[in-house]
Amino acid sequence: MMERLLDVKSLTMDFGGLRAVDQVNLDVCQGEIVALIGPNGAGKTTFFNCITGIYAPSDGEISVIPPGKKPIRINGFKPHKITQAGMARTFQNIRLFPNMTVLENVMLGRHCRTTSKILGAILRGSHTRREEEETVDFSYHLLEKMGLEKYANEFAKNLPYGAQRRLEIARAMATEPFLLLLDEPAAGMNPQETKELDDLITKIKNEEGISILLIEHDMKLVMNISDRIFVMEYGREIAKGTPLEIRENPKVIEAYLGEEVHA
Amino acid sequence: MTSSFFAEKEIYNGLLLSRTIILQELINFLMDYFLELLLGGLTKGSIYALIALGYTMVYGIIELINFAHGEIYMIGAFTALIAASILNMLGLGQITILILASILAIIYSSAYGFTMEKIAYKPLRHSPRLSPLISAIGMSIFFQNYVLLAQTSDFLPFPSLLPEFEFLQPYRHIIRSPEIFILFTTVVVMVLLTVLIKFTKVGKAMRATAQDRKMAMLVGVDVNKIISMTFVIGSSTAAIGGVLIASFIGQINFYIGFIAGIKAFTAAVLGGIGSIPGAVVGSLILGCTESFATGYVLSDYEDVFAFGLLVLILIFRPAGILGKSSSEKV
Amino acid sequence: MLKVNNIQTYYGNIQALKGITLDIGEGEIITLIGANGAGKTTTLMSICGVVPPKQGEIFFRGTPIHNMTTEKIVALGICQVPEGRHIFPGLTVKENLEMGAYLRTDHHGIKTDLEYVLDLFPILAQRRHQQGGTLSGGEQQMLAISRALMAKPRLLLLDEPSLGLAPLIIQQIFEIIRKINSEQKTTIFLVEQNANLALKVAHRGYVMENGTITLADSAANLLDNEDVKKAYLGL
Amino acid sequence: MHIFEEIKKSTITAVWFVFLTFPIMVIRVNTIHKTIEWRWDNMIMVAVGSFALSFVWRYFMEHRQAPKPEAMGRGVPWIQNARQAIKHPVFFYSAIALLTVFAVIFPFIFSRYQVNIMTTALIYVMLGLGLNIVVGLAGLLDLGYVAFYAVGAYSYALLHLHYGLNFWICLPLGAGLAALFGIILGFPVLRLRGDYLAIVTLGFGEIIRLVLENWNEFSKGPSGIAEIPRPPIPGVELSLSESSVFLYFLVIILTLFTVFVVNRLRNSRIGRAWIALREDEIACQAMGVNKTATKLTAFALGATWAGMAGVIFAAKTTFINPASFTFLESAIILSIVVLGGMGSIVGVIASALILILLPEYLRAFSEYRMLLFGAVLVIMMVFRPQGLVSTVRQTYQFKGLKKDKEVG
Amino acid sequence: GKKEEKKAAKAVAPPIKIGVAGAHSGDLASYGIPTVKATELVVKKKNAAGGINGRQIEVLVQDDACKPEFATNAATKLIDDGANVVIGHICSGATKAALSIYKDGKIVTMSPSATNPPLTQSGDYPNFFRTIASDDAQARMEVDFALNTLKLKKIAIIHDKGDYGKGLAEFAREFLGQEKGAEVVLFEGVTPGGLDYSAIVKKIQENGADGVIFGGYHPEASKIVTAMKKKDINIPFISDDGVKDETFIKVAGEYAEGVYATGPKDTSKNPLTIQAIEEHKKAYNEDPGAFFLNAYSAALALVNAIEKSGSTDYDKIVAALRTEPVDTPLGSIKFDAKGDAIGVGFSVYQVQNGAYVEVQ
Ligand SMILES: Nc1ncnc2c1ncn2[C@@H]1O[C@H](COP(=O)(O)OP(=O)(O)OP(=O)(O)O)[C@@H](O)[C@H]1O
Ligand SMILES: Nc1ncnc2c1ncn2[C@@H]1O[C@H](COP(=O)(O)OP(=O)(O)OP(=O)(O)O)[C@@H](O)[C@H]1O
Ligand SMILES: [Mg+2]
Ligand SMILES: [Mg+2]
Repeated sequence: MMERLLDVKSLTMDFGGLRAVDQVNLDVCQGEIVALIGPNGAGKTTFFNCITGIYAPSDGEISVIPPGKKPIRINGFKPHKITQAGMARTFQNIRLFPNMTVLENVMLGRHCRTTSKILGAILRGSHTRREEEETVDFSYHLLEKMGLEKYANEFAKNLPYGAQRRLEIARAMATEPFLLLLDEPAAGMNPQETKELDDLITKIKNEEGISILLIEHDMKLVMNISDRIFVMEYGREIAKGTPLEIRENPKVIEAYLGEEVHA
Repeated sequence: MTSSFFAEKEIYNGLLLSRTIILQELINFLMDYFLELLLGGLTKGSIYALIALGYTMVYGIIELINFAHGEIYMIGAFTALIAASILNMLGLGQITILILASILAIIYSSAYGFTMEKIAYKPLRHSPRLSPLISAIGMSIFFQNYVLLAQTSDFLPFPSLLPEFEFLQPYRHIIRSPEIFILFTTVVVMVLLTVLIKFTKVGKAMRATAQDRKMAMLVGVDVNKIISMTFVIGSSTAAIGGVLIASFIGQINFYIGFIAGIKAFTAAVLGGIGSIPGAVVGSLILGCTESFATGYVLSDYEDVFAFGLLVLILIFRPAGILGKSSSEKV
Repeated sequence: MLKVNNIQTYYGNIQALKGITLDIGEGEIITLIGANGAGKTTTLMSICGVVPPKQGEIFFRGTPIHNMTTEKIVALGICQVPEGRHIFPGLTVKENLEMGAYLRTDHHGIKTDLEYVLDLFPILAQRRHQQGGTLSGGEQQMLAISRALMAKPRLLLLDEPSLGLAPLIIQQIFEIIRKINSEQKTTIFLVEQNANLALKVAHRGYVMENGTITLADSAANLLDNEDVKKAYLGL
Repeated sequence: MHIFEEIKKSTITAVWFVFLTFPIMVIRVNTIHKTIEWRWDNMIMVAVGSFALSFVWRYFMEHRQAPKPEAMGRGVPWIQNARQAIKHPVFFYSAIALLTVFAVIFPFIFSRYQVNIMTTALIYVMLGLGLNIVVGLAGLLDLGYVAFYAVGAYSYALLHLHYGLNFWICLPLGAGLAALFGIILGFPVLRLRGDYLAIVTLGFGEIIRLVLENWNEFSKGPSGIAEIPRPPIPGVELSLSESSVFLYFLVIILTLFTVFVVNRLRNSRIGRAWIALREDEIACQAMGVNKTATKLTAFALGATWAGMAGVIFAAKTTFINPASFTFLESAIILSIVVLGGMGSIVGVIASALILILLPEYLRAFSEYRMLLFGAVLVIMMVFRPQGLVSTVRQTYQFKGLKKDKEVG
Repeated sequence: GKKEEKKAAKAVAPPIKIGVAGAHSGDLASYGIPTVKATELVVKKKNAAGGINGRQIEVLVQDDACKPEFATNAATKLIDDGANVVIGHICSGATKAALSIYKDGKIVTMSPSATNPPLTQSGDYPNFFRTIASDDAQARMEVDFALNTLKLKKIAIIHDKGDYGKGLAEFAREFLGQEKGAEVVLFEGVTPGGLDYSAIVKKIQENGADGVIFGGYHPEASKIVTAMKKKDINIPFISDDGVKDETFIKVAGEYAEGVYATGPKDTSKNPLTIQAIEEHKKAYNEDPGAFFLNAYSAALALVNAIEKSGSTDYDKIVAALRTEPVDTPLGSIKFDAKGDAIGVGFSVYQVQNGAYVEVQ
């Protein structure tokens, strides 16, 4: 049995009268790629927002279990605490720091893993200097891994769309998470680029040992890389299972996939 | 020395009667005080509101704290004063003067608002958010000194143009017709503006422009025209404010806009900036707070109370009383 | 219907379009495909006058539009579903749709069209009074497309309409594209990442690379083209 | 043909301005004496003036660096050619050397008035750089910055008055007290967004001023505190002009210190967090930055500099009253930051010098001084909307991890 | 030959420079600008008559917006520009800030409007003179009038929070505290420039005051008086020099009737006053503003002192100011050792039929 990293029990989120997420259970284990799919407006992004502390969920239990450590119940935690605990995310609508350079975007991801304070910044003692150097080093290597090193000193806003998506992933990885949440990473990419993304995600899982939970509408990608799939509709979980099972599930086909993929 | 009609007198008379009546009198008396403070506060509030409405409109569309809005109000008042003086020489009646002076004030304030937008804000459409703010501060300083130099630094008496209604005479120590007139105008202007923004096509175009200018262009909105129009409407309400307030207070100088402007801006934020009813509600609350702070606590600190209230309300309602906290979708 | 003649467009000093020439006939569906950053969005923005071309000409039904302001161009009957959706976040779904019909004056027609698009996307009907900004990504995309339909344009420019949509809805969108083209005779200019689908629905296509047009052919031929297959279809 | 067009445009402008200025410029009523004066000469002046100026305006409008159209979603690349030239070491160091020499000999070649206003301007440089942390870097619009300035000034005045503390002790104390106030204000209001924060800080600034004005027992109210000593040098008696020279050098040193600190902060872990918060609050939090703590540090640090500047201000004027700490003061400091180019150190220095020295040099125009000042603010913003100097972020090179710094 | 020589000598003689500093911009401009005009009128006349001992007079105008920091800059600027004497500043605060600089530069400074008592009474500023009574003198007079003539028992003291108004109000409170038989039922400040003072007026009534002493300027005074009358509160309203201004009567109109104000002894019939006002009307086509006569007198006093002492030497001017009386619109004045004007009698006025009439 693999170790669990994230355990969500009957998570519920209401917006006024609208129940966007309704008693959803979901878990992610070590070394897994789990996908969350479902029709538009099913509540997937909202689910992400709840478990990363951007919204305070109306009900439910969320725990993260850092590998080899005790579970932490993170309901009501501020986003930065959750990131510190080891869960990082990207956004459906890209949210980079547009007027910072690409490298700085990644360096910001290091914020919660570094410690130098104001006085350190002013005096720039040996500790701070070392830390800065390490930050630059780490960030640069990360950019290399993501194939972004040639943009290092560009402003983030001037990058092509696909590169921006990859930069968001790099920034999230800079926080050294054990679980990475990706919200529609392939949106706006053409089939060729999606293929590259496919390789990248697999590489992150295999080489960095980071588990992944992703939301995606590109079924080719999802079916290719995920170990397990959860399907949501109208806030509720309607199915879960391996890609094969999901592909055949009539409920999912009717609500989401349509005939084409099946055919 | 004519001694005033003392409240004590009533209490004294009450002593001759029974205790319960004393109590009754006391309550009446306190209520009377409360009521008068409340009415005073509402009047003051509606004065703020007339200026706050323009603030909120302009903010609503280009997210600019238009610091020069108070000056537009001041220019409206000056235009009205000049017009009224000339009309007065022609021997026109009071109502005619009021109407004509108001119209001229509206025309000129709008013209100033329009020109100001073209010169100081329009070239800054694509600039960082704070640049037009500084431009607005510059405009405010410019207009103050323009009027100071072209007219005078002194206070000038402003004729009381507002009509007095006969039937209100008996209650005149509580409320007078100018105050009713101001309250009434405020409400009417608010309703008109709300209808304009909420329900008309132009209003929808204004909101669309405010939220996404480029997309508004893409659905065919003439963004420049809409923004100019907003300035014209905002300036017109300021002009109406200028005429009413000046004739209520009875004096103007080049600096009145600045003081009133800051208060009106505070009121607009208190109510939720960008919201038309919010501007009025915020203004009324601000006016009443000041009035009660003076009446029950200490007038030295009336502004401290006003700003303190602002801080308190914003802590609990970060987008003002009627403002919608636009929860950003992530 | 639309003639784009050798336009060059800049962002500051950066040249995004290096002489683009296109033409779109009345009633056609034309698709423009290309890699990220090729300049597809910029082409659409140049046509609409949002980022006016520095050089070159654009004619819409014979009228030169390259020097016109956006709202005048839109008034001629061109409408765009922009990249990034650009929903008016504070307006309700219904108001967003009404903004789409901003330039129309036939109240009756607007009403029937409103019913029509809400019928197409039932989820929008459900969310009718919700603020546009709080919709989910896909819902916003549907709203953006519906808003453009409300304008009843002669020429509809679509920038990646399938972005962020569920597979079922994508199929539906392409059905709609075909339908309004055949029934309402709306000319359509479609920019898509999903080249496969786009080429299936289009009559003709252009391929764009680095700010220039590299290929122009019928959709069927492009689908068979080896280079296209390799670069854009992911085969 | 072209010229004809231009003339037509200018004529229309002139007619419009004649109409616009007609009641205010031409008619002057005096309701005290019921007199009305018609000044037709003003009308002619306006007509001629606006006709001529509209040519100038249009000329510069056409030639100004057109604000780059921002396409949807994505921004514009930054082109900084001139910067390359400035970066050139020979140029850079000789400029620095020249500046140093100039700064050192300045008080000895110019009159005391010049030294005094230069000192004032440098105080504003400090204020500008301090506010720059809050507004420019952290993106928090603070319209009540002058409150912290007041806290600093009154700390010195009152501590001296009641406890006889001297300048050198009060300098850090004043800065510390201001920081404390920054934190006190910061706690409740930092969850407010954008302009709501602005108005609350404005209110806070007013509250501080009103308290100083009303609470006589504490602050001596509107009549202010006089006879505040200038900075002493232990064991040396200074004449008035000597002590203004001394103050000048003191302020130079403190300004350099400020520049040093702000520069270091900007390119540090904290500085990056500030900028990121400004750029996208939600993403920043999601990347593990503690929003409250980070904003509070920005607020407190900004306030510290205001406090320090306040102490020096009190020592310089030797008299303070609440009239020096009005909203207009905050507005001017904010103008310094925005005009300088948000986040840019060199820009802030330049614009502080311009905005503070300008009204002084405009003294020659006496009553038109403030009119011109207002106009200059507008014009500078219109023609340099992004500020005098646009910031450039630090760039890094990775060969052997050597850093190549670039200061904007 | 000779004639030309004389001309040359005249041209060569350096002008005497009179600095004028005060608020000429910002909200307090209306208190500063009249001083500039007064000085210019005096100087123009004097120059037309051949100047002082054959030397022309030049006026240097410096704005301080009533802010201490600008005041110090204005002061150094004036000294740099070679001012021989200074008329100003307008506000007590700015004056205090600037005085040490003038003191250091040995420049005689004469304010037409800075009323803060320590300016003269502290003895710190031997170079300072003024042509206006200090706050305490006025407050004394108001209090005496209220107690002895009007026989008031419960007095509300209101001020405008400014250094002038509040200073005066503080003294009034102090003096009333020393007297028996009357109490201060209310002591509060109103926000200057406020839009509506009905609340404070209501409070005055609520506290049962039978009289009001107001420290401040006419804009606020007229608003308060108007609000009081509109609420039928007909109790005496006593105010100060800042209110004893034609504008007050014009602005408050019928509501001004019955208001008391202290001010320099009735000068309206003084031919110099009439003349000064005429000159102003002729030159500027309007009535003079606040502190005009004080400023006019200050200019006359300084010109006189320079003329009589025959030099621009600091000590000589000071001596002349103290010993040589001069006829001014305020009367024949000279200055005491502390710098206050002797001979400026003060009286209490009341508005009657639209004009100030001396009542005591
Ligand atoms: N802040 C909010 N206020 C009100 N309703 C909201 C809010 N955020 C989301 N919703 C609603 O909740 C539902 C779920 O939205 P969510 O963004 O989670 O969908 P999603 O599954 O991510 O869809 P998509 O695939 O289109 O991105 C949607 O119908 C949306 O309209
Ligand atoms: N606002 C801008 N400022 C500067 N450069 C820009 C801007 N917008 C786009 N660009 C650049 O112009 C080029 C064309 O961009 P465009 O957005 O038109 O590409 P696209 O084909 O639509 O790509 P995508 O598939 O990512 O939408 C790209 O190199 C891009 O980086
Ligand atoms: Mg989503
Ligand atoms: Mg694109």
